[in-house]
Amino acid sequence: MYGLKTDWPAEIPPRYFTLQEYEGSLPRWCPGCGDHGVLTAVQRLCRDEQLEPEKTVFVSGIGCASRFPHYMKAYGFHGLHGRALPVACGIRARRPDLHVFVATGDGDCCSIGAAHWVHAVRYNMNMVLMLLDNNVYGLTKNQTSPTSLKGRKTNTHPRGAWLEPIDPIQTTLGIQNASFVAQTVDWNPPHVLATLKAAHRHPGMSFVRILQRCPHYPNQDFVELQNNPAKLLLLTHADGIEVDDAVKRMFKNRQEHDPSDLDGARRLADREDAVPVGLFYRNDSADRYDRNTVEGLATSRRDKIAALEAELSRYEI
Amino acid sequence: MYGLKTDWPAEIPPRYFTLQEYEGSLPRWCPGCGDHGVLTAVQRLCRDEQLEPEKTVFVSGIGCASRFPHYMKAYGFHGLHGRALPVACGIRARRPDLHVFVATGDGDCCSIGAAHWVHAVRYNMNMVLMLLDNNVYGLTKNQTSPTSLKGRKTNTHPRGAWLEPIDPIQTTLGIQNASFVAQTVDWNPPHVLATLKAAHRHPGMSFVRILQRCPHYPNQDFVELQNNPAKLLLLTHADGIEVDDAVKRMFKNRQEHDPSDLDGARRLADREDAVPVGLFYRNDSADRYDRNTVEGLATSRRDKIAALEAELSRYEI
Amino acid sequence: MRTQAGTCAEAAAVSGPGRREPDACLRTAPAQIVEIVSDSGEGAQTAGQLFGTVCAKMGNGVWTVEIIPAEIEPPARSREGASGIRIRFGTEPVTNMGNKADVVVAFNEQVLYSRIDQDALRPGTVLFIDDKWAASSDARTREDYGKALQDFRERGYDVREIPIEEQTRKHTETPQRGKNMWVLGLLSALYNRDLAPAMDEVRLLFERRRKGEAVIELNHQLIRSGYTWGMEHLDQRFDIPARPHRESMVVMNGNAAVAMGCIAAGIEVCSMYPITPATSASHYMAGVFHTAGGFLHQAEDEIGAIGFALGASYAGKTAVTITSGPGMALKTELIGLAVMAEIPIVIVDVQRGGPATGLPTKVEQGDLLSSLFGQPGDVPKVVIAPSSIEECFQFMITARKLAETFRTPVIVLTDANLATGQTPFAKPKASEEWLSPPVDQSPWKKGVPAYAWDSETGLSARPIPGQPDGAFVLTGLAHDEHSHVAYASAKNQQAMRMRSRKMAALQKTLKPPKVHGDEDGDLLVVGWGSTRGAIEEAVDEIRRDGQRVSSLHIRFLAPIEPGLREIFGRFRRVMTVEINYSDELTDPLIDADSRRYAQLAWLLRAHTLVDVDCWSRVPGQPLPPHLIETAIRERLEGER
Amino acid sequence: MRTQAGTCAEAAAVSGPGRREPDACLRTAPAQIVEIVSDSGEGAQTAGQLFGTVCAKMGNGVWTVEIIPAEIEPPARSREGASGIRIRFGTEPVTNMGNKADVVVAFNEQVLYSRIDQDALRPGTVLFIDDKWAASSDARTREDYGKALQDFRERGYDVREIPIEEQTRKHTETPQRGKNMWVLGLLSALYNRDLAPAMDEVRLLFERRRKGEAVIELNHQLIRSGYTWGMEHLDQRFDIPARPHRESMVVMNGNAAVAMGCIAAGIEVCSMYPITPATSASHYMAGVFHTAGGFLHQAEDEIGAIGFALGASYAGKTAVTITSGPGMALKTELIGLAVMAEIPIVIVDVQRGGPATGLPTKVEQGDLLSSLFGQPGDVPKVVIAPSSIEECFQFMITARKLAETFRTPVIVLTDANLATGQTPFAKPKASEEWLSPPVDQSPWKKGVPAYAWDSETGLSARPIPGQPDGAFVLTGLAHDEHSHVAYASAKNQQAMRMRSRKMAALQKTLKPPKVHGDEDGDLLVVGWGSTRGAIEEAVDEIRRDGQRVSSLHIRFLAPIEPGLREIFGRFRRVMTVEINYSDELTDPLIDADSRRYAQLAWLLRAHTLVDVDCWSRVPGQPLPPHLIETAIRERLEGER
Ligand SMILES: Cc1ncc(C[n+]2csc(CCOP(=O)(O)OP(=O)(O)O)c2C)c(N)n1
Ligand SMILES: Cc1ncc(C[n+]2csc(CCOP(=O)(O)OP(=O)(O)O)c2C)c(N)n1
Ligand code: SF4
Ligand code: SF4
Ligand SMILES: [Mg+2]
Ligand SMILES: [Mg+2]
Repeated sequence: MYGLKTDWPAEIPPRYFTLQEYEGSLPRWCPGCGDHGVLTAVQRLCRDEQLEPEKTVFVSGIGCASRFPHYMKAYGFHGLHGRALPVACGIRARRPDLHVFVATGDGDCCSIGAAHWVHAVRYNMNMVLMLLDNNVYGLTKNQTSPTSLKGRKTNTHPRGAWLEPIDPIQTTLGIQNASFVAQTVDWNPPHVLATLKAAHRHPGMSFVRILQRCPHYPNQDFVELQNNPAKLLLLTHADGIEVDDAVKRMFKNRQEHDPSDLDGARRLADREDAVPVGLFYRNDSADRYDRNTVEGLATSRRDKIAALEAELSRYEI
Repeated sequence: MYGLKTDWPAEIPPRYFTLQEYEGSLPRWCPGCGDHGVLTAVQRLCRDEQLEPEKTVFVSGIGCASRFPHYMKAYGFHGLHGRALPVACGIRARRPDLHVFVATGDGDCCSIGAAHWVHAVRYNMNMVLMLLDNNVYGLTKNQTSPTSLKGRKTNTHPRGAWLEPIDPIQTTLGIQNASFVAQTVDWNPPHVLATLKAAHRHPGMSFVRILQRCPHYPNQDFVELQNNPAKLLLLTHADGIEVDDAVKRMFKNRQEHDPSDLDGARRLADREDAVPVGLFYRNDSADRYDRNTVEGLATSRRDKIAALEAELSRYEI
Repeated sequence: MRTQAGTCAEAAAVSGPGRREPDACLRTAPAQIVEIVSDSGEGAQTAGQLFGTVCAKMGNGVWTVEIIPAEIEPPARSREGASGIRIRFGTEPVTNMGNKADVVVAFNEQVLYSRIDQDALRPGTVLFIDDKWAASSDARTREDYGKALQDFRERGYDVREIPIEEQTRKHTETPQRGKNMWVLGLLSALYNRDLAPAMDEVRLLFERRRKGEAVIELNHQLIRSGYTWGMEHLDQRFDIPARPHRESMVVMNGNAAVAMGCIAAGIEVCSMYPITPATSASHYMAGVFHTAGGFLHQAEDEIGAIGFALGASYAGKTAVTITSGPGMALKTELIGLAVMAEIPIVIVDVQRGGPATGLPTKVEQGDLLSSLFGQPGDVPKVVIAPSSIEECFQFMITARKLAETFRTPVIVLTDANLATGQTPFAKPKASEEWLSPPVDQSPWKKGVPAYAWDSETGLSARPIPGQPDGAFVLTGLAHDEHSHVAYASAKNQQAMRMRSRKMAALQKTLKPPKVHGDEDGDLLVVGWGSTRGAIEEAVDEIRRDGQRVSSLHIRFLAPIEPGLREIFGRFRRVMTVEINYSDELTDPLIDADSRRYAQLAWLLRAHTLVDVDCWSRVPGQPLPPHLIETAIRERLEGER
Repeated sequence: MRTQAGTCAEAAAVSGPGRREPDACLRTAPAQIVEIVSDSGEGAQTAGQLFGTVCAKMGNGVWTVEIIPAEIEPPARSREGASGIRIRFGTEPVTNMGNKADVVVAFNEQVLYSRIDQDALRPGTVLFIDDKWAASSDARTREDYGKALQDFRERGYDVREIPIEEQTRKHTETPQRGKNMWVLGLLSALYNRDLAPAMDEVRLLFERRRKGEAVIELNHQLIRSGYTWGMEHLDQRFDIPARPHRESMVVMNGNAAVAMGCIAAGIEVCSMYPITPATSASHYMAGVFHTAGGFLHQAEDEIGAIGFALGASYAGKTAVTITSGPGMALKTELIGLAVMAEIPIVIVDVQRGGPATGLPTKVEQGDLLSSLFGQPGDVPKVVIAPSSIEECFQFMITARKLAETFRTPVIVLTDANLATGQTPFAKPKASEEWLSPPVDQSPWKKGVPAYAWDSETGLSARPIPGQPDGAFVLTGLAHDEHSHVAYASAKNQQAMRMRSRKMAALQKTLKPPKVHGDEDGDLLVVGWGSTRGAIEEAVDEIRRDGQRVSSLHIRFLAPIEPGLREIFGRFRRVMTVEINYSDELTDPLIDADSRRYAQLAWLLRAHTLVDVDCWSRVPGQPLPPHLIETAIRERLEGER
């Protein structure tokens, strides 16, 4: 369909979107920041899926990760810290024609935005949530985040974070209507792309946690993970994230995991010896609130007036 | 030790607290409201454990359930909708001598208070959280709550709630540092008491969900549960909630469940055929933030001044 | 019958000067205030609403206001449990709940006390009270009742014991559910109303509640019974002349009017979190919004509610969020974003008693300054306040239009008084022009930035997702006209100027408000919101004595209506009357330096530099005209 | 050396009128403004702070302010990436960042452009720039550099290319980490400073950073090298006479001062959520608070942060929460509760550019009205604003005391200017009296209610959990003195009166503020917060011309300081100068009716009814004295 001659006679010229057409302003993340790679993967995804830029919306909160929308050429809503999800749900509610992506950070989503996180997962509206989890507050310069490892020294815990981190995957799996829960690592671009592709195609809220390097406030754990990929455990399954053999070979350790097995997913999330990468859980039949929110979308102006008149008449004396 | 003669010579008279000494103002809940029974159980608990009323604090948000503190004779903090937990944590932080109880509702805790819920569970500070879950917004008169059953007709969803309810037990089990997760039903007073007793004795945050009848906006499910106790499944274990045989006999169905088995706890929470009652999970060795928050508590005034002087000197020129 | 109704002469005292006497005991009165009070669940409100509707239908002016207990299921025979209704009706339109009751029907003596506590009665108020308690099997009850009756008489009420339950029991085993209808019949006799319309309304009501013919028949019987008893026993009856309407009328409360206004405005998303006293608006919408192509979202909290609404609005769908004070507090930060990023949104604040949880079911006008200034930074936005239930409807249409034209949040301040009061008004004629336009999906003009601010007015059109070539990234950071993050000093100054300028542009389209009364005089009383009816009534009363008092009501609070300084200049003194807190100069420690003013007074002082005085109270109920009157008279005395 | 430093005569032009000339090229100057700008990570700030400290130590007045890029790791050689510091120092105390720079040391030409964009230079500014770029292997860089130099000369800067990197490289392989020390040496030569104190400071600093002797020695070498080079090549050097301090001095920024003030006040809990520009205060506390018996809680969000603080306070522990605008917005509802339930708490708002996310790292004074009026309902509370870094420290002690005495929240408004500025002040003498008292656990007096409001002042003592017989249930509902939920009208009015009365009681203890300058005149300039130094400097400048201008600085915004009306009455005109938005009367559509005033002006207009004018700007940086001066002069001209 694409690559047609320019003298093609149809009225509406077929549009083919190149990678460049998804490029917004110049990314201002630090050199080596994992966000760069995710951005590229998302631009690829848009190109591969040929998402119309005007029908694609990137929503974010505040943080390094939340700068994401600025670097895409698409509609964007760079809102307030922690509030990306309600906004995204509101956008989605009455615009089923739009592709909605949410870029959020571990502070943005799991700390200040935690109530919306719980509820957006439950609403399960069709959108992709990218949790760019660098285990730290980047933008505000190195404070503890809920995913910071215990003992990590930060500006608010110079003697080390007190508590074990929250596990965004496990927490999400505990929420009703969670329908797509996956994990990937920014330093494996093909796996990021494959994961986001599956997320985009999933009908419902796809929760994708991306372990994201922050070289400016580095997380020793991620560095080790990168140096010693043996700790990564690729989840494979016919219903899982589709990756080619080249990608598979990047992972020494692989495990077959049926994404319909919630219980198994939770056990995987609990594993301390390995960092699973891939699809933990998928359920295409979970309730989807966006099926409800579109109610009455097609109501004509005439019908609206008729409804108003009917209501007024009910109160007529 | 108690019941001593009144002419006992000791300087500090031993105090024995009767049930009446925990009774605050007259409860204003509807007749038949499940909150009444929980109140009685808590007063019993205080009496049984001889908690000094002045060392006991009840914290709540807003809602019918949140009226709780008013009906106890103890210190109380009836704060804002959804904000009981941060306040309770703040109280606990520097007052390890106080017994802290939180009374909250399904809206208060799981909807508007969800972010604090997630984080207070993770902080795991020593306190008892009583989630009085009536599956509805009572005080504001019959709106859908996050735990309202799908299809339930409420004032905000007159054609029935759209979504499957959130499961407070499962969600809590998904949160890092969850250390005591139990469920009971208001209409079994001895089990409520036994559960709260175990909760009170647990070192850390005890999350107790109490299925609570709201006869004013009745939940058909609870009525059925009451009529047909066969759906209730009593969790038993040597490390679980200690109940005597009389209570045990109230439950047709019982299951041995080791509260250290998190995985099993999650499977139990997922069961649709039964409503487990008892202790899902306990972990006495989870991180406890209140071990950190007391840091420096004993610092003398002199040491405080010395510290200030040391700091000022560091900035001296 | 144990008691005798009063004599004609006594009753006449109740009615004020009657105009004609069609039958021996029938006097004409211009207006009446009737209350029915009962235990919760005895249906006083239903009977009262029906009575009010009948009066309205006949062409009377009517204002009804519900008396709602604080608890969900309060104990029977308790002051806290009083549940009921006040119906004020008269020949002229009625705009407020009025002063003391002329007639009260009480189902027991305890609930009546709650009305006494609220200062709702006066010496001479006719009190119909169920006599059943005198024969109670419980000695304590008999005693309480007896003592209370004596007390009532000492207070000067015109007490008439009547057999409400006894008569009701003749028709039903469960008088608790029938007494209200019997009382409706009694009131129909007392006020000389035809029974037919009441019968019709009852039929309608029970049909709507899906009750069968048997229930309807029973209720009809009860009404007839009350009526017959009344015609036989009442020694004084009243005629309140009505003026049949020339146009169709509707009757509803302010929350229903707001909700219907949302529908009329073509608003597509209402995003809310339950909170008294705003929730009933959402309840109403939950039932019908979808028939008008709308969707009601109950969010996880108020932050989520406005976030969702802003998302919908950004995506081109007009949206409203409805809440009350505590909810407004939570929305603070996102209101700031909406102003910064110029996202249209309508925010309805049904004000209740504050601060904090305050008096959740009661009226206050305490959110004016927080609406104007609540958000950190410079946050210009539109704030309007309807002054009647009809305006609750109309202002929603205006608000939606303003929000979109000026690309701004519009806060609509109503209150618990408007929310629960009911009054008839001309049935609006639905118009397609009121509806928001369909979402524009045509290509955006290339090169036009997302904020192409008109340098004079600050106005700009906004691209909607789906519009090719319109893509932009909305941001709450300081930004230039392309919505690019901008750190340069001049850009920040310019963007703030553009947002502020919109308010000036809107203000220039407004007309100065109209003075009620003479255009000049000794005192101008200024109000806003739900108090208009009561203020104007008080002012009219004083003007009758020839005093040079006028009033002014302000509907646009931000931008503020033009010309105020000029109007104020024509009066020797200006004061506001508000339902919020202010210090009184006569209080200890309070002087000109330490006094904290009522909220509108504050605003007007800064704006006009006129020494605007204020009289404000926070009684947790509407200000009755007579209290306002007293306050104004005191100010006038003080003048001399 | 490729370039020649300027002549003595040229340099003299830089210095202003010198007083004595100890050596040929040494001139005396009363004050200087020096900037060092570099790529991020090149250590300009460290060098500048060290230089500032040395100057302060010698007895100069000093104000340093950091230049911070918006991005975390901005690209090298970019305007956006400019990172640096301004040091203003002089014989007299220095209270603000001043006007244009006298000397700028730039590590490359691009970062210098960012200072030009910020209007930081003037014709004649001496510009030392690293000459390494002229020899860059990259043709484009060479060209950019060459063009820029020409441009700089055309702009009238006194450009001197110097071999910063070349010289540094003689001592280290990684000049990026050494250039700053070399420059410190150069500045020591330029300003005739002894090297010893700089050497000591460097040692201290690196020891604190746990660096070894080798590092220290290298840095010492670099300083010596820069110094020697300077002494050999500079044709003009300056002496800024210092006045040795008679007392011990400390030097710190406003955030450190706030944090140390918390410690001095004996505050036990600091509960926060990270937000620029407030966070550095918490960073500081995180490191040391426990040594003073305090605990720093990083909450899940700002609501949780203030909730935690309120819980701690309720339990008897004094608490503070520190945030900035967006965080204040989120705390709105709980601030209302704190007022309603009278919970002492100190809230520090380090104001930044708004609204919404705004300009997160930049200064604004935009949160005054939202602090006063942000919460729905009537929410009287104390709002104070320190006007210097020293006051940042002192006001924390005051705030804690006021919070507990008046059982109220106290909002302390500082801003990004105070937060990041550094200046020396007399070392406070720690006092046990500053500390909060120990938690009272003795039995509560039976029969005394939890809110035993003194009818005159509204004051009452509070029971603390643990006190036998003190048990009460704090509530955000309307309540009586026993903290029992109260629905009666009179109770609500009374409780509101008591809460309001506390403000009057506090106001009565305050003294009218002192006028800076004559007690009467043509114009009074009123300010609040961080602008005091700049305003007074501007006013002094104008007064030197004999103009009748004075200024007044307000520290208590609520309750407002007494006597303002009287003071204003002594001036023909009054205006405020503020860093927030206001419409200008000369703008299109803006007139007296539509104008939106600056925030303090607004407050003062309502309070005093004086036609208080305003000049305010939102440049995202402090207002330099010369801009204020121009604005004042314009107002004075307009007068005539
Ligand atoms: C209400 C509010 N509170 C705090 C902030 C300050 N703030 C900005 S980003 C951020 C955290 C960023 O961390 P994260 O979400 O993990 O994103 P990252 O920068 O690491 O990508 C904070 C606390 C804010 N902008 N708004
Ligand atoms: C900020 C805020 N939003 C909304 C409300 C109104 N409100 C009071 S209680 C409540 C919900 C009560 O439900 P739940 O927590 O389940 O308690 P229940 O009454 O059922 O015991 C709501 C929405 C409020 N008081 N404050
Ligand atoms: S601070 Fe960390 S997360 Fe932020 S841009 Fe730099 S590397 Fe990325
Ligand atoms: S409404 Fe329900 S929850 Fe509330 S008091 Fe009544 S029965 Fe209990
Ligand atoms: Mg992060
Ligand atoms: Mg509930």
